[in-house]
Order: sequence, then C-alpha cells, then structure tokens
Amino acid sequence: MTKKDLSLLVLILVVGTVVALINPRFLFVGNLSNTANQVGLFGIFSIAEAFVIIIGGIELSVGSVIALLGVLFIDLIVNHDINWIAAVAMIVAAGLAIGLIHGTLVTRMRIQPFVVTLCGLLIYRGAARYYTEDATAGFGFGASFPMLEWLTAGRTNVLGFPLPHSVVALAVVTVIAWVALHRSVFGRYLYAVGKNEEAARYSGISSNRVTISAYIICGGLTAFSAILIAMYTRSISPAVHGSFYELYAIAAAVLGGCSLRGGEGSIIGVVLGTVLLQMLQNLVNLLGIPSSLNFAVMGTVILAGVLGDQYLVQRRHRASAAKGLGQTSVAAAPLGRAKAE
Amino acid sequence: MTKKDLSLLVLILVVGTVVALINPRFLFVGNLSNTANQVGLFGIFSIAEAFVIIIGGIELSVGSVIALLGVLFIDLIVNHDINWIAAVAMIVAAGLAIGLIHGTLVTRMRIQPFVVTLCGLLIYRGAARYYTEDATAGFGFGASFPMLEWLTAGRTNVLGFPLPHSVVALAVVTVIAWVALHRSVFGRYLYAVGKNEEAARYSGISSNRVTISAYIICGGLTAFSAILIAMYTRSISPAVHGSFYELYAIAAAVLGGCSLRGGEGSIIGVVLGTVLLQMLQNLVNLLGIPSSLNFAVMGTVILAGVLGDQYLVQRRHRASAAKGLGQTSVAAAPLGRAKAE
Amino acid sequence: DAADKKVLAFVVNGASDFWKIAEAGMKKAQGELPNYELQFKYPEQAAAAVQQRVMDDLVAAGAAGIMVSAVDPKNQTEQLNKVASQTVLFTTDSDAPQSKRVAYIGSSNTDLGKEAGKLMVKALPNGGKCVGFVGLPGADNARERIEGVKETIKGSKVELVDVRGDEIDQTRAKRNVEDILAAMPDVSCLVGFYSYNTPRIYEVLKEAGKLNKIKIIGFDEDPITLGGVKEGTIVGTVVQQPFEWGYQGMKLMANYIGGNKSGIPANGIIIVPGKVIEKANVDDFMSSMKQMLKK
Amino acid sequence: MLRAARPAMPEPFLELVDISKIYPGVVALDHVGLEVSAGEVIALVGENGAGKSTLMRVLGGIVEPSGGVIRVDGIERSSLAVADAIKAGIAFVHQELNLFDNLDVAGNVFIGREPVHGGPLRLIDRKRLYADVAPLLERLGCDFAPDAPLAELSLAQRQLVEIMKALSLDARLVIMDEPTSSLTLTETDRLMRVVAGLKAHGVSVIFITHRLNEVIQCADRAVVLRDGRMVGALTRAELSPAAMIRLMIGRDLKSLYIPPAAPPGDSAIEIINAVTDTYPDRTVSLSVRRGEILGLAGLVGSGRTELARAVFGIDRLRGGTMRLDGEPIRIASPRAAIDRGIYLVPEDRKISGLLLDVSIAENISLPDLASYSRFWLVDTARENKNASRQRERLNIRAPDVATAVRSLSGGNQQKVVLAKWLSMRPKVLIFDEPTRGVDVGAKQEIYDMLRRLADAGVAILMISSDMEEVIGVSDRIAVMHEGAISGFLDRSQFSEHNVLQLAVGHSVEAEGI
Ligand SMILES: Nc1ncnc2c1ncn2[C@@H]1O[C@H](COP(=O)(O)OP(=O)(O)OP(=O)(O)O)[C@@H](O)[C@H]1O
Ligand SMILES: Nc1ncnc2c1ncn2[C@@H]1O[C@H](COP(=O)(O)OP(=O)(O)OP(=O)(O)O)[C@@H](O)[C@H]1O
Ligand SMILES: [Mg+2]
Ligand SMILES: [Mg+2]
Repeated sequence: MTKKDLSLLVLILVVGTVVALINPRFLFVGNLSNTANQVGLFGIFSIAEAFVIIIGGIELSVGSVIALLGVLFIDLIVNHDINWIAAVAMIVAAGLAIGLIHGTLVTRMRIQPFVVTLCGLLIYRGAARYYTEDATAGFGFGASFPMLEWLTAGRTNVLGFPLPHSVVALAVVTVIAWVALHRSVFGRYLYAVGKNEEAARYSGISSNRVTISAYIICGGLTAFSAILIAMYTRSISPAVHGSFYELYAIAAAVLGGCSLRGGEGSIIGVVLGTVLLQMLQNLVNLLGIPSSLNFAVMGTVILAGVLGDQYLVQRRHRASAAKGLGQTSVAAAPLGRAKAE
Repeated sequence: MTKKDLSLLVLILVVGTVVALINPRFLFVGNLSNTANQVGLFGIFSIAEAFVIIIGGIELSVGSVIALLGVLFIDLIVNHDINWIAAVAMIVAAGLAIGLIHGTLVTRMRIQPFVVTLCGLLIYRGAARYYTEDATAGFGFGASFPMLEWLTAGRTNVLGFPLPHSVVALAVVTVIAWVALHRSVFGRYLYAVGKNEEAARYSGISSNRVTISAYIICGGLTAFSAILIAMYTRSISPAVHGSFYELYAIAAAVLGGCSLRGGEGSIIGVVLGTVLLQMLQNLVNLLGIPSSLNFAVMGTVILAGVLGDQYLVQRRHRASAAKGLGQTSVAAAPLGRAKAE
Repeated sequence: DAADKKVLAFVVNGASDFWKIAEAGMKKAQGELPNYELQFKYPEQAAAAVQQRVMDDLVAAGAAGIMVSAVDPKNQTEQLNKVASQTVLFTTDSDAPQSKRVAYIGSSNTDLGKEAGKLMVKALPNGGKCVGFVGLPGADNARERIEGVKETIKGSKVELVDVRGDEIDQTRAKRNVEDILAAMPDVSCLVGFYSYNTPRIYEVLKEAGKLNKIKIIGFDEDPITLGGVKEGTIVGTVVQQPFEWGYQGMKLMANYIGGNKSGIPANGIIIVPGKVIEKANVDDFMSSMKQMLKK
Repeated sequence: MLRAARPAMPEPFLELVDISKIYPGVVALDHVGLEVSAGEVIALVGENGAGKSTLMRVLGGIVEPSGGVIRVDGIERSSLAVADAIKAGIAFVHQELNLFDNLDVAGNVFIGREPVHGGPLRLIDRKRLYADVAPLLERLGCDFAPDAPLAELSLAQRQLVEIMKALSLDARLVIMDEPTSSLTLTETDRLMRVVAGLKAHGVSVIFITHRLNEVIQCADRAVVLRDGRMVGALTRAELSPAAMIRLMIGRDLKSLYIPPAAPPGDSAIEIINAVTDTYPDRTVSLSVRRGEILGLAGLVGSGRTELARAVFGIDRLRGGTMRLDGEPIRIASPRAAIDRGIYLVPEDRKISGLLLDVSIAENISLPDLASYSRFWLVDTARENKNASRQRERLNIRAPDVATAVRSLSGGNQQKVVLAKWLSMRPKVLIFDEPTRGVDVGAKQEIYDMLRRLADAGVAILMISSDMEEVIGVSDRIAVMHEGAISGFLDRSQFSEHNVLQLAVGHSVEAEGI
C-alpha cells in the first residue's frame, strides 16, 4: 500500500466517521451492503479504465459500452432465449473485441486514444439506441433467471453481513489485477510503456502489443461489469444508461493515484477511489442533503480531501527541511498531486 | 495553416459536399446561418479549452460553468434588474475568478488538473441547481432586452447572408487568440510550458504564472460564451444545461490538432474542429436520420475522416520512402494522429 | 420534535419545473401534516439505477413512505417491490401496475396525447405535415404521448412525419427546430412534447417570422408556452396537474400510514385528468398557477 | 569507399555492408561498412553529426537503413528489429538515456528481461532481480542501492544504470554510445576495466566517445566517420589524438588553455554557507571573480548540479546567502536569476535544456524572447537571423534553423543548449557539463568563447566531469566532495592527481585559496 493509497484510506475513514456521527444509519448493515454493492459494480470498470490510463491512454467509451453490451445481453437472454452462460461468453467476447479494435486503431493507425474512444462513445451509444429504437430494454415483469440473478445480483450472508456478489466479483478482479499489475512481468511492461514508450521499445518490449492488451483487458472487464450492472438495474434506457460512467471511472483511477500522463497508479488506490465516490453518493441521500447539492457535496469533499492531503505533505516537507532531515521520497507523491518538483 | 488544419478542412468540404448533394437545402442561406450560429457559440469555449490543453492541462468544468454563469446572468438581469452591461462585466469577472482559482490549485497546491476541474464540474453544477432550486431560469414571456438580444443573438445582413453575431464574436476571439498563441511571446511560453515544463522553467519562464494565465483566459472566454448561450436558449435548466459541453470542447480541440499531452494545437484547427462537429449535428437533422443515430453518425464520420487522413499519410510516407526521397517533416503530423514515431 | 417525525419522500425522475409544481402541492400538504416530514428528492440523473439508489438510501434512512415517478416503471417492478416490502410505496406520473405499490396517482399520458391530437386536427382542418420535438424519444411518457397523438390523427389528413430528440439539451432542442424549418419548408405544425420544447419552437418561429404561419401545439405549462397561447400564436397546450399529485398523494399516503385507507380505490389507480389550455381559458389557468406556486 | 583495416583477428561475426541512411535534407550515412569480430574493441569517432549514433542505431535495430545489408553470423538482412538485435546478442547503451523514472534501479536494469517464476503467470522473481543487480553495481562501483528509485539519481548515476543494463545482457557485442559523457575520471577508469574484462571474455565492444584519450586507453582500432562516410581507420599502433583529430576534422587543433587577457577583477558572485537538499549538514562557500573561469570538479553525486540549481533558483537554498557584486541577493526563481544576469546551462539537455519538438531557432530565443519581440509579438526574422549566426558560430549541423531539435545528433543538440545562453548578456554564467557529447573541434570553439566571455568581464562557473577540460580551461579549480568544497587549486597546482585527491576527500599539500 503506497502512501497515496493510505491518504485516500484516511480520507474515507474521516468522511465515514463524520457521516456515521450525524446519521448512525450509515453504519446499518443494509446500508453498508447497498453501498458495497455499488462499489462492486463501479469498481470493476474503474479498474478496467486504470489499465488503459496506466499505459498512457484513455478510454472514454466505457459508459456507452456498458449501455450497448447491457442492451445486447438482455436482448440475448430475454428475446433470443439464449442460454445465459453462452450469452455471458458472447458479451465478454464482444467487449474483448471492442478493446482489440480500439487498441489496434491507437497503435497501428496511430490515432490519438482520445479520438478513438470518443468515436467509440458516440458510435456505441448510437448503436444501442438504434438497436432498441430508443426503447428501454428490460426483463419485464416476472421474467426470471434465478441462477444468473443469484450469481450477479444476489447477496450471501457472511457472518450476518449480506455480502453482495458484485463485491465478490470485484474482489476477484482486484486480486488478479493487482498481481498482474504489481507482480507480473506484464504489469511492469504496462508501467514501462506508460512512462516512456520509446525507452520501452528500445528495451525490446513490443509496446504495440502491450498497448493493445491493455485495451483488450479494459474491454473485457467493462463487458463483465456491463452484465453485472444490467442485472442490477434490470432495465436499460439506451439513451442514458451508463452515461458519464467513463468520468466516474477516470475519476476513481485518478483519485487512486493514476496520472493521465501514464505510468502511474495502483489497483488498491483505484478501488479506494471508487469507495470514496460511492460513499459520497450515499452520504448525500443519508444526510437528507437536497439532491441538487449532491454533485456539489461530492466535489467539495474530494477537493477538501486532496487539499488537506497536499497541505500535510507540504508541511511535512517544510518541517523536514527545517530540521535538516532527508526529504520524503519522491515516489510517495501524495493523493492527486501533480508531480514532484 | 498547418497540414493538419488542411486535412480537417478537406474533411469538412468532403462531408459538406456529400450532404449538399443529398439534400441541397444544406446550402440554403438560412441553414448555413443557423449552423454558423452554433459554430459561433461552441467555438468560443472550444478555444477556451484549447488554451488549457496547450499548456498540458485539462478543463472539465466548462459545461458546469456555462450552466452556473448562465443562470446567474439571467438572474441578474431578469430578477435583480441589473443593467446588462454591468451584468456582463460581473459574469466575465466571475469566469476569470474561476480560472484563477483553478490555476492556483493546479500550480501552487499541485493538484492534478483533472481532479481540480472535475471537482469544479461537480461543484458549479451543484451550485447552479441549488441556487435555482432546480427550477429553470428564463426570461419569461415577453421579457425583452432589445439591445442585448440584438448584440448577442441577433444577425446582421451581410451581402444577403444573415451573419449571426455569435460568429462575429467568434471571429474576434479567433483573431485575438491566434495572434496571442501563434505570434506573441506569451503564446510561445504557453507552448513551451506544455511541451516541457522543466525546460521552460530553466529558460526563465515562470511556468506557474503561464499556467494560471491559461486557466484565467479559459475561464473568461467560457463566461463570455455562457452569456451568448444563455441568450440563445433563453432558458436554462440548471440540471442539464451545458452538460457534456466540456467533451465537445475537448473533442473540437483534439480534432483541431491539440494533444492532451500539451504543447500542440492551432487555433484555426480548433475552429475547424468546431465546424465539423456542428456540421455533423446539422446533417443528422437535414438528412432525416433518426435522432437516435445522431451520435453514431458523428462518431463514424470523425473516425472515417481521421482514418482516411491517416491512411493517406502512411501511403505518402511509404511512397516517399520507396523513392528514397525525403520523408514529410515530422512536424506535419496529421489529423488526430497519436504522435511522431 | 423533528427527529421523531415520520419521513414521507417524493422521488421524481429528474429535475424540471414541472416537479416544482408538484413540490408546491407537497408543501401545501406539509402544512396540513404536522406530524410528518415531507421530502422532495431529485435524482442527479434521469436513470433507473440512480433513482433506485436514492430509494435504497431513503429506505435505509428509515422513510415511512415513498411516492415515486419511476424512470422505467416496466422494468423496475422488482426493485419497486423491494422498496414496497420495506415501506409504503405510491407511484405517480407513470405507473408500475404489476408492482406491489399501494396506489398510483397521476394522469394518463396517452390521454394527454389524444387531447393534443384533437388540438392538431382542429388547428389544421385541411391537414398538413407535423413534426414533434421531445427530449428522450424512448422514454415512456414520450412514447405514450406520441402514441396518443398518432391514434387521434389517424384517418385525418394531419400527419406526424417525424419526432426529433434532443437529450434534454436546450441548445440542441432549439437547433433541432431550426434544422427542421430548413429541411422541411412545407411543415405546417410543430408539436413540443416536453415542457421546454414548446418555448424553443415558439422562439425559433418568432425569429423566423413564421409565428402565425406554422401552428404550435404544446404540452405542459411553461410560462412562454402560456404566453404564446395567450397571444394566440400557440394553438393550445395540454397540461397535467402535478400540484394535485403532490398535494393529494402525500395526504393519501399519510392517511394510509395512519390507518385510513378509504381514499384509495380498489384498483389503486387515481387519475387526475389533464387540462387543455387554449386562448379562452389561459388567463384563469395562469392566475390559478400563480396562486399555487405562491405558497 | 574505404574499408576499415583489420588486424589479424578471428572471422567477423557481424558485418555492416554499404549501409546508408537518408533523412530529409540529411545524408546521415553514406555507404558505410563495418566488421566486428569476437573480443574486439572498436572505437567510433567523428565530429558531431558524423553519423556514429545512426550507424549504431542501425545495428541496434532502432533505425531502418535506407540501403545496405547487415550480416549476422552469415545471415544477411536489410534491417534488424530491436528484438532481433537483442537475440543476436547485441546490447546497446544509448547516447540519450532511455530509463523509466517510475521504476527502481533493478527494475530499470532488467527491463524487458525480468527473472520470472510462477510458470505461465510470469511473475517477477523479485529476490533474484535484486540479487542479480548487486554484482553489477559493484562492478561499476556504484554507491546507490538496487532499490533506489530512479527519480532520485543524478544524471551520471543514471548513465551508470544505463551501462549496467547493457552489461546485464549476456551479450556478444556491447555498443556504448558516449557512455562516459557525464562520468568523472574515477567511473571512467572503472568502465575501462570493465571493457577490458569484456574483451577478455571474448565479448566485442563498440565504443563512441569524444574524449580521445579514452580511445587510446581501450581500443584495438578506431574507425573515423565524417559527414556520414567512413574516412579512415587506425590500428592500435597508429592511435594518437592528433591522428584521430586530423581524420575527423581535416586539420590540427591548437592547445586547450588560453590565458586570460587581464587578471580577474572583484568577485562577481559569492556563495556563502549554502546548504542543499541532499547534503543538509554540509555547507558550500565559494566565489567567482569577474573575468575568471572557475572549474568545479568532483565525483558523481558530489552535489555540484544541486548547488548550481539552487543558485539559479530552481531549488530553494536550505541555508546560506549569496552576494552579487557585493550586494546580498535572494533568488526565488530562474526568472529572478536571469533578470540579475545569472544564467545556468543545465546538464541534462533532454529534460531541462531543450524543447525537443521545437525548431532550433525557437529554442535559442526562448530565454530572451522579450528582446526578439516588438509589442509582445515575436519578430521571427530577427529570431532566425540570430539563430543562423549561432548555428554558424557553433557549427550546428542541421539543414536549417527551422529543423526540430529532436532530429539533431546529441552533440549538436548540446550546441543548441549553449547557443540559448551565449547570445545573451550575462554577468555570471554557470555551465553544467557544457561540452557533454561535443566533438573536439567544437569544444575548442566553445573554450574560445568562454575565454572571450570571461575577458569581457563575465564570471564563469564551469562544472565539468571531464578532467582534461577542467584542467585545460579553468583559471582556478574548486573540488567538491559529498556536498562540501574539499579544496581549491590554483593553476600552478593543477594536476589530475590533485583534483582526484580532493574529489575523494583527501587534502593536497600547499592548498591555496
Ligand atoms: N530522426 C532524424 N531525423 C532527421 N535527421 C536525423 C535524425 N536522426 C539523426 N539525424 C541526422 O543524422 C546525422 C547523423 O546523426 P548522428 O546522431 O548519427 O550523429 P553522431 O555522429 O552520433 O553525432 P554526435 O557526436 O553529436 O552524437 C545528423 O546530421 C543528424 O541531424
Ligand atoms: N531528484 C532527486 N531526488 C533525490 N536525490 C537526488 C535527486 N537528484 C539528485 N539527487 C542526489 O543528489 C546527489 C547530488 O547530485 P548532483 O546531481 O548534484 O551531483 P553532481 O555532483 O552534479 O554529480 P553528477 O556527476 O552525478 O551530475 C546525488 O547523490 C543524487 O543521488
Ligand atoms: Mg551520437
Ligand atoms: Mg551533475
């Protein structure tokens, strides 16, 4: 756990404590379980986004992909009576394919990731709307896939806590992503390509292949979360479903220490970033803050947290300078901080 | 005009010709004037965004600022009976102040621009909604500010073409921005800070001051366009007004040759990028394409254009390599292209 | 004291002026329900998931009753049932008939559409081409209104040739009207399906100098729409009565929670009919609106 | 076309035949051939922009040649990919550092070749990673830890990491493109021993340098390039600086040291008890007089660059004061320093010296734009005129001044960095490794210019790791050791021995201030 992750954790605990003091219902099992469920849903595609950000790219089509694949998934199992296991496989395959296309356009055709994925954002959203003729896709009343529903949207009682399965999914994804990013050779290449693509190429790393892999992983994970989200909402209005989610994902990644210049970020940080964002949403409703202030509260808490962290860092810096001690290491740059001098 | 700008212009002309062939009404004076009006409105804040992108930053709060300042502007002149000239001055001052705050947080507090402006996006939107209690701010029936309306939303007949004043405003902003960016010392500094902040500092450029100036310019121009947009729609629902406009702005800037890594981009390119985006919107309505396909058409045309351009560049590249002649210069990287090898 | 008051929440499907009127109704009810705390909730986005989350949080916070305008009632049934199992649930605006909600209070969008269709036929005795404008063409309320219009004009010479969507972006809403005027010079009537569409149509036609040449038919009670009706440039507008939903709905809910279930019919459906506002009755309507919003 | 004469050696395993490379407006390589046998040390010398790096980049698979063939173990190819080169056992120390400052030392050394366990998961074997890097650190005498973040290393230390990267490969051929350009004598000597060790194990080495005595120290033969053509080759017996210089630039060079025209004046800048970040418990005091060139020597990491940065206002001084012309000053930013006439030519051109994608002219005018502008608008004609003058003066090899700096050779880039500052009117000039990667001819040019500036009353502080340069150019030498000045030397005391003694913290007899 890096210092940056730790700052974020402290911020989460502080906000949580304050909320719990004002409204103890915040800590009720049901509420925690609901918030955890949201974290599970949003965490997976935030991790997906982090992969692309780490290699110095960006993926703006997350929300549209969630809408398109969600619509297709529901359509497959509800209207085409396809076995849900096959449907899951098809949707994930579609996600991987989208990632492959994005990665290829970025590397082989050398189009800026922002342009590629912006076009993705527009095209997939349009495709979803056109396919459904703008109608909401849903299960309708009584439609039931007990096994699938239990797996994706169910909760299991663990020591009295109804643990949402989306959290289990996030946990699995987190562990795998953590090992892949922080312990494997592949992860090292991701960071290397993100930091200095030229140097990576000179070191014999196929930066194109690494970049494409990052987009493929992102696509696959996004598809997976699209299924979970579809099963949670059980209804998808193609015009709005998942819109802005790319911003959530990027925000979680950036809060978690990713830099949009690439080469930085930790998986734990991204998950903590998601937790913070979801907690803020929960807080607004629990404290009876007017919904119109929802966004403002989120923004203010994030900004205050980052500022406070930055303030402490600078003070520590100055204190150590005054005492003539060694500085804090550059690598432990704090939460949201631009970069070392 | 750079090669990149030229590619974009060609794309615009090709799309325009195709649309005009399918529906000649595209070229009717009224339609061109309407589209030009949109270009005027969107172009100004796209140029604003370009300033920040060129120094290597990003400004995500454009849409929210447009909503908040629009609401305040209407409130000032409709409900507080403030003279509209004073109101315009106050709103622009507010925009400049927002820019100053963002710039200061980015430089002095060293918070990532993405985080600062994301918080801005959330906070200003929330503020706008809270201030109006989520009610639409508007002029009401018959309310009239003839001079202001004529200036901002009027059109003047120039050789039979009803030239919208927003286009005049854009032209003025473009010329000033072009001189500032491409001919002035300050512009050199902006690009230098965006390209290599450290080298800029070693050359005696106060990168903090330059960065803050870019955000201030962005804030001021955004405020100006907020007024024009408010006068165009004449009604602002604070929850949705201007949402996603930051994406439009970034897209126009990126299409126009800006790189999100900073240090690149031309003002002409940004204006052309805006023209392309607005033309695509117009096209969907004119060709009677279902609104649900609006986004998809935009995405497809942009992607096709960028791909085609890239294809031509690579072919020219290969052809010249085969002939053993000099390659095209690196600086003339094409439309939307990631970066030179 | 405040902490002991039971909370009743009105959860809407997105922010709009329309709901301000309902909120006014709710506030009137609050005056008559001192033992309850009435809250009005706007989800930050018009998406089912976001709305669901607001309701989950309200239940977690211990709300005694929730009245909701579901974003996607057809597919939200199960989640609505989840809410209904933990608190008293009313629906409004758009019903979820198969859910375990206690009652629905609102109007029928199809009926409203039919009223608008009648206005169109009346305004265009010789027939003509019409184009509609709407925020989210896929949303149920939009679909039902369009359906109602089409049903009524079927057989007449009035045609609804296209409906343009704008994602609730005012700039696009206005530009859509401009583009349609450019693309279809022979259009003879424009219909604003969402509350803000009609004022945008009015403004564009005014700027183009075509106010009396092209008929405008609207929905809802935007001040500019009403001004146009009064001026005679807008044929008429079909309004709902959200004030009544907020007022009656909250009182019914409080009664229900208090054990008095008499106000709720067997099928649970309480229709508050819509009103057609034309030049003849616009003044009355405007003054009564003023009255409502004053409180 | 000339072929390099080869002494009796085993058959070459690698041959470059008729290699050409054409860039727009530049013929970087013109039918060059080179053969490499096992256990051979070849020095590649030539002026800046002669094509040395380009030739090596062809060999390393980074540049695709426009013509010619590459024969590796008898297999002919028209070009290599990086992976091919690595597979063929070619290791490459690039002229410009290619490192990752988000990784630590060990991570950088083994990038692309991490030891793995965990089977198909390919997890990094961290234990082995750090174990494997330790002997390399020792071999080059590095004093930083294997897990030190790269971001904290000085330029020279990074250079050593880059060298370790190549040594860690089990290579048959190690290409070193100016590996010593920022190293001091101590590290250079150690590197020479490493090269000898490689040779003894049958590994071939191609060595590029502008410090010609290094060539004599280690090379079996020297190959000289000029304007992209091979102009000659010298066997070990024929090697001498004069012979190489004659081939490189076609004329002889005069001696390095030019005495000052007049004795130095009052002290221009005084640094009193300065404290920097890395050595918070040491202080530095020194002063440079008007008209004087003060050389600042020291080992890698001794804190010279840090001192310069603090004086120039990039970093804040932790303690101490400064005086300019006797007046106490405080410098909070580079702008403040520049406004007072204190300029710094930074050591790392890629990071702090240049905007790589910008033209030569725009780079040169950047620190002094105000004087090229009228009403805040840049007068490009004046800008270009000055740039052209500088280009001629420093012999910057480029098609024109609109050329992007990125496409220049390393030494020519360095000249652009110098040109940025030389066209202004300084009071105090701090040069941090001014001639890093600059060829002998241009070096002489630069030394002349330093002297002329000094004679015009400028105080010059020249930080340099090049012993020959420090001794040859300075009027006085200060030596730093672990963040403090360990002594000053007058001209009469100048010797390699004395400088080295002070650099490692010993004292020399009759030390004078
Ligand atoms: N990417 C490029 N585009 C255009 N010209 C280039 C490029 N790379 C190198 N050149 C040109 O090729 C020539 C040879 O450059 P090279 O780097 O091989 O010189 P060098 O001998 O290594 O010089 P130095 O001693 O300064 O490092 C130079 O004139 C340089 O400007
Ligand atoms: N950004 C940094 N963060 C932490 N430590 C640093 C940083 N930069 C340099 N150092 C350390 O400061 C010490 C002094 O470095 P400096 O660059 O001043 O040395 P130098 O005398 O110029 O030697 P060199 O020949 O290596 O340039 C070195 O030990 C180095 O590891
Ligand atoms: Mg070189
Ligand atoms: Mg140094």
